[in-house]
Amino acid sequence: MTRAPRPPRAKAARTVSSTAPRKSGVVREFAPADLERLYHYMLLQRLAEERVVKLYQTGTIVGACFTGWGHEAVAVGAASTLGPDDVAATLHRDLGARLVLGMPLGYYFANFLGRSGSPTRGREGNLHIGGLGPRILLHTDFIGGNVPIAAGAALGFAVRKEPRVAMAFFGEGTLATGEFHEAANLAAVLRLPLVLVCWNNQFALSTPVAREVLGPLDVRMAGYGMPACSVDGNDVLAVYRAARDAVDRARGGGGPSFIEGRTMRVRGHSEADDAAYVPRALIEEGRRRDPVGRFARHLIESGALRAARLDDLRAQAQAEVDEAQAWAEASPPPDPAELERGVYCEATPWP
Amino acid sequence: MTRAPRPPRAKAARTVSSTAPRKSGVVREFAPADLERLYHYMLLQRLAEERVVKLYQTGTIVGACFTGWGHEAVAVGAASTLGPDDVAATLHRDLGARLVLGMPLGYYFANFLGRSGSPTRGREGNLHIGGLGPRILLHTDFIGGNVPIAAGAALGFAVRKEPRVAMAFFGEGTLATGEFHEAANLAAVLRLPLVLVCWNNQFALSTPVAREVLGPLDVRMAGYGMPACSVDGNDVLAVYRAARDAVDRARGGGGPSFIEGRTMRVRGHSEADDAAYVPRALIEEGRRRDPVGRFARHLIESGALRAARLDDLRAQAQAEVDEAQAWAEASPPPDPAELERGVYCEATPWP
Amino acid sequence: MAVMTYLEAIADGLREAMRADPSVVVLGEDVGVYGGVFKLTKGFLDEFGPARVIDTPISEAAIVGAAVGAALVGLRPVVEMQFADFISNAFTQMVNVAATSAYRAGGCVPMVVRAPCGAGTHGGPFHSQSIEGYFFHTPGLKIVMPSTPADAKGLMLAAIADPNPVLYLEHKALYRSQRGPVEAGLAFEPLGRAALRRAGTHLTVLTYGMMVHRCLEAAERAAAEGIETEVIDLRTLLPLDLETIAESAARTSRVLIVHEDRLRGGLGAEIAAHLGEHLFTSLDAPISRISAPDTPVPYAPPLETAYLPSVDRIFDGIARLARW
Amino acid sequence: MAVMTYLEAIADGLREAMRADPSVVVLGEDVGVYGGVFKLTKGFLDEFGPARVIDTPISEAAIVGAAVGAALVGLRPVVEMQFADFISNAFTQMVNVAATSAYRAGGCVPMVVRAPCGAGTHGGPFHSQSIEGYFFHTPGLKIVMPSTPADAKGLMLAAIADPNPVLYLEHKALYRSQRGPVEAGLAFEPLGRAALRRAGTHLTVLTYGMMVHRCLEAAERAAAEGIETEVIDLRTLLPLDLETIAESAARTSRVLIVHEDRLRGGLGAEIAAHLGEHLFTSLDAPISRISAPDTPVPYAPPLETAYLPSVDRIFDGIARLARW
Ligand SMILES: Cc1ncc(C[n+]2csc(CCOP(=O)(O)OP(=O)(O)O)c2C)c(N)n1
Ligand SMILES: Cc1ncc(C[n+]2csc(CCOP(=O)(O)OP(=O)(O)O)c2C)c(N)n1
Ligand SMILES: [Mg+2]
Ligand SMILES: [Mg+2]
Repeated sequence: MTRAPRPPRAKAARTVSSTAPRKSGVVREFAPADLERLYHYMLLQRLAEERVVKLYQTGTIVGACFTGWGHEAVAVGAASTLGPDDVAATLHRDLGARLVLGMPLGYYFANFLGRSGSPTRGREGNLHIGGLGPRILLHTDFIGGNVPIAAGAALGFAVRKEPRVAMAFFGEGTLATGEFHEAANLAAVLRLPLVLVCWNNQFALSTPVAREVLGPLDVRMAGYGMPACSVDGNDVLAVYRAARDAVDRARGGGGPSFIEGRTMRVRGHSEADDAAYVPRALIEEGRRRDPVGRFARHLIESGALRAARLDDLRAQAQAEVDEAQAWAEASPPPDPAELERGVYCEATPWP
Repeated sequence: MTRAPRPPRAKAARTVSSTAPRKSGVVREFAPADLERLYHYMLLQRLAEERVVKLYQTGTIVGACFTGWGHEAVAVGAASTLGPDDVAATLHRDLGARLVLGMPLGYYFANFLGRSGSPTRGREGNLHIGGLGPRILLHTDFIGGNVPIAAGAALGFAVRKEPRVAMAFFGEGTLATGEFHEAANLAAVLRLPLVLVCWNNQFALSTPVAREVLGPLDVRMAGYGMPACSVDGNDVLAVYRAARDAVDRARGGGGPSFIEGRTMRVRGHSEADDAAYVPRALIEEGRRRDPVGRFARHLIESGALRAARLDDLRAQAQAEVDEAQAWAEASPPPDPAELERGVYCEATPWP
Repeated sequence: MAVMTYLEAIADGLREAMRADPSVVVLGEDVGVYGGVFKLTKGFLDEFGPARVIDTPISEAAIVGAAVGAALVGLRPVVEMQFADFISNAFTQMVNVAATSAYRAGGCVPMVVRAPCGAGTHGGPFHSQSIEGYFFHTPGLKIVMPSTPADAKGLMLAAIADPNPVLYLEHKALYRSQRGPVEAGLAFEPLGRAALRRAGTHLTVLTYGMMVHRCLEAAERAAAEGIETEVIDLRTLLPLDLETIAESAARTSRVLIVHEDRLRGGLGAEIAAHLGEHLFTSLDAPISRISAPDTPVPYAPPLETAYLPSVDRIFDGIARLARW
Repeated sequence: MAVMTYLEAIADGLREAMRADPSVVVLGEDVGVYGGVFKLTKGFLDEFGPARVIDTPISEAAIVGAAVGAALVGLRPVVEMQFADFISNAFTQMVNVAATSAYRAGGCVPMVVRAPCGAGTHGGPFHSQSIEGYFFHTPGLKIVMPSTPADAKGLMLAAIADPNPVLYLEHKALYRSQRGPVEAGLAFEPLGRAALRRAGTHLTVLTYGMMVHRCLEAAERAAAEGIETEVIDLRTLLPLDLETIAESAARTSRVLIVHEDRLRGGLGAEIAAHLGEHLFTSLDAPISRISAPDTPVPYAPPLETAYLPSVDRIFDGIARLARW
């Protein structure tokens, strides 16, 4: 398989001097660099998706276009608790998680643009990137289908007695699927080091959560025999704390956990969907609770960051987006001669 | 499709004079005839299965041989709460339920013996009889697969606004399956008139319940957003009461319910399994709690029935078994010329 | 006669059936409030109400299984798979439960599963598949795939009328690209009959779905070179109209099979094997097949274009065979 | 060389692989404490421990999906389906996830799914199926089906060694009926190579699985009548050894394909279509197929016997073809 050179990696924001005016609990709990890193990735997801939406609206991107608007806190907060050897099975609203796990932003654009530089070499579209080396597991479009895969990775760690954790991301509608159920149950019974991270954005396409599953998600999942909690999914620190506990528990042999991050899908299911079926009030309220802006305000009010620094971070993220897009656009479209290559893996000698 | 004549129907025991020596609550709650009917079907399942085991051991029956030893109270108690227009999706331990719903006992023997007289015309084996006209839904061997079918029947009743109920029978291991989960969840979300009856016999083949699903089954199922309870599955009246409430609720538009009947699989998974993996103590304790003998004792002690009457009932059931077996043995094996017939249903004019 | 798109014609057939019989219901993900991801059931909820236009959770296995149960108690459910690809989640209920009901227990399961399939819309590997190859092997199922608006409506009505489970394949790329006259009312198009789309004497092209249109275009080009191509639209893929197929093949003595689905184990294999065995002495050239390659469906336009059998490839196949 | 049953040979291959590499693990329903419903993994739990011999809940989709995930992080999982029939519950993970991994993302998924299949044991419609027809159409999968103990072991080792998902079909009726010599140690039998079971000049019989033995018996009978039949055991069903197949077919110019699976859309269709197209001029008779009918597998002995291709039917097919 021919592979294009790797694009520039997302830059983790450099540490700031922690001589901020006022100090608060947050600053004591988190190093400023960590807070910046969280904000950086949330912002990067937001700005990258804004760019992709533009490219979709202008017809440069074909097919489907999904964004994770409002899901940045769940994606970044949860993924940031993973260690260097941990893995995650991501889905369609968690770009930030992939970036935290080291996916070069250029891959994101290259995949949307169907360029050979993407890890899928143009064979997959939009956000459906996966199998990114060791940390991001194979993607599957089948809602619920990525959870058995994450459970299997966790099983692999358990078999090898490695202190590693697998995390799976998905939405609330996923709880209705048989594959999610079987995998969550399997993980509970086998006490696998798995963390289930659910963004509850209130809708599964046009279907409100109450038409997908009844009752509180955390209560339902506790019934599987695993610790389950529900947090404000627009509060990146709340998500971080819940995920940290779950990851620690998994790593310590305590088995799987479930985390619901309550949020709102503030755009259509995809960019082709005007979400006319969603009460405007819900969307406006969701916008007001926008996790990115909210975290920015929180960082300033808590004295963790100066406003000027936020502007630097935005400029830096914007530059990364430009650079990533440019890298992707410079990557050639796949060669049709490649069409039938790589259906099978080439044999590696065993044992 | 050529069909053999219908075999004799299981005789519901005739009413007894209720001038029993002592009276108790049970006698006040249930008419003697109803108590006799419950006992009759439980005994009929037991005696019929004893006969089939003999036929299997002597090689007259080929393939697999399953029995519902210890599951008679769940099968008969739950099915007896169904009205004349209600339906059930049965499985492999609930012969008594099929008998209550009107399946001629001859079909049971004919199916085990692979005779043309069975509704499956020898195409299915052992207990895998289904699609018995209106009341017993199509059988499927796929564990969990009968629950979507039952949910669909319930959906049909809801669409038609008919006051009918669908019941599904299954074991505790079934709760691990994706099909069970999707169907139970669908029924909860759509508030379908479905009653889920689970016999928890502690093992799924060799797998103990704790290796199939964690935690109390009723708590887990309550998480689906449906009323769920757990009763002594060896106490036919306890099962009956729980099922009656669930059936009434379903018929009244209250949606689905889940009932766990706690029991024990006192034989191997199939007759080919010596169940060496099951602690003997569990089996002996299960035998002591045998629902059939226990109900007989209860009927006498409560003054509902005289011992002599029990002997009559046993003799009558034994005669029904002999008659049913004879009927089945008189039914010819299927004609190989039939092999390719009936793959499709013949067209019925529509609309 | 009204002129409709392929999508409108499917909806029209479904609507007519629901008007004719209250036991016809629609169920699937986002079919109600949203009207389906392709808006095919738009307005159905208003006309027929939530009891007959049923939004379900994301549960393909339970949706198809529930349709089986509903059919067993007298409904005629029409299930929508949001995309054909996702039907793999319901494989057990399709091939092992619904399809075997009649044979095992004599129980009729009149149900239709609509599956929006096919490539050409940049959907990538899981929103572009042709799935007939997975179901063609199953006894007890019927499979239809219309290529024109008139057939789309007629076959939908016939599928609903049929007492067996019918997999109704609708090609997404035809939804709005195909327009044509459609009869009003209950205009049935019987199952099991192929349609002659173009008469010819030199060779027979057997095809279905989106490829019908590419084959007709290629046939026109061939005509310009003096090759008279007969083009047959299979329409019903299971059971196949072997009579019509064999009659044409015997007459032209040359057969080209064209389908969008992958080659290995595709429908073309069975048709070629069948004709090869039964028309051995009357064939003047090897039965040829043109199809997609044996790979998943790629997303990037250059790959997707190369993946789909093109008019050029079909024309070359026709020319080669005619000259053989 | 030790003499083993087909079942013992499969277990021996699996055991040798687990001894050679700690990343080989077994998972499935009742594979540990119980040793599997056919007792194939009996003793494995004691030798390799619960971390490598994993009893799972009844969850075929999650079991196969978990195997994919485990393979992605470096294990070589060997999944046991309790019966091949139940793999339909894992269809999505098999054909859409495991099989497409390499093509979509370059991710290797070295895993084996063992599927006890086939009729003849009075299992009825859901404990007797041949499933290769459903998976043969899938790019990215490999499929093997041994007919002898030596192949059973060798192909198991090769399947585990392969970096792709391999569906390993084991015929229940051969488990204890077939005995033969089996080499000790890591005696690989490479994938993708058919085996010549009997040399002949008048016609070629292509078959696999349990039918190999019936074909050999029929060939012996034919020999008594002066018909020299070549019998080829495909062994690997995907990818097919088209070279060996075509060489023999071209040499004998007559081909009979025999399989237990149903006719329509079975492997025979693809092989016949392929040979018919590429050997058109060198065939002296129509390529014929013998298989089970297009029905579910019935339970009652008289029906099940009529369902399975018999030695008589195969013999008649050989005779008819030889005289053609
Ligand atoms: C098995 C399956 N069925 C249906 C779909 C189509 N689909 C894609 S996303 C989606 C909604 C998912 O809802 P949720 O899990 O809540 O995630 P969200 O999109 O709301 O973030 C559906 C139905 C799919 N991808 N897979
Ligand atoms: C989908 C599926 N997987 C596996 C099997 C094999 N199998 C038949 S019964 C059984 C155990 C079922 O356990 P449970 O639901 O507790 O019912 P029980 O047999 O204990 O009454 C299994 C695994 C099956 N029939 N279907
Ligand atoms: Mg959602
Ligand atoms: Mg059990």
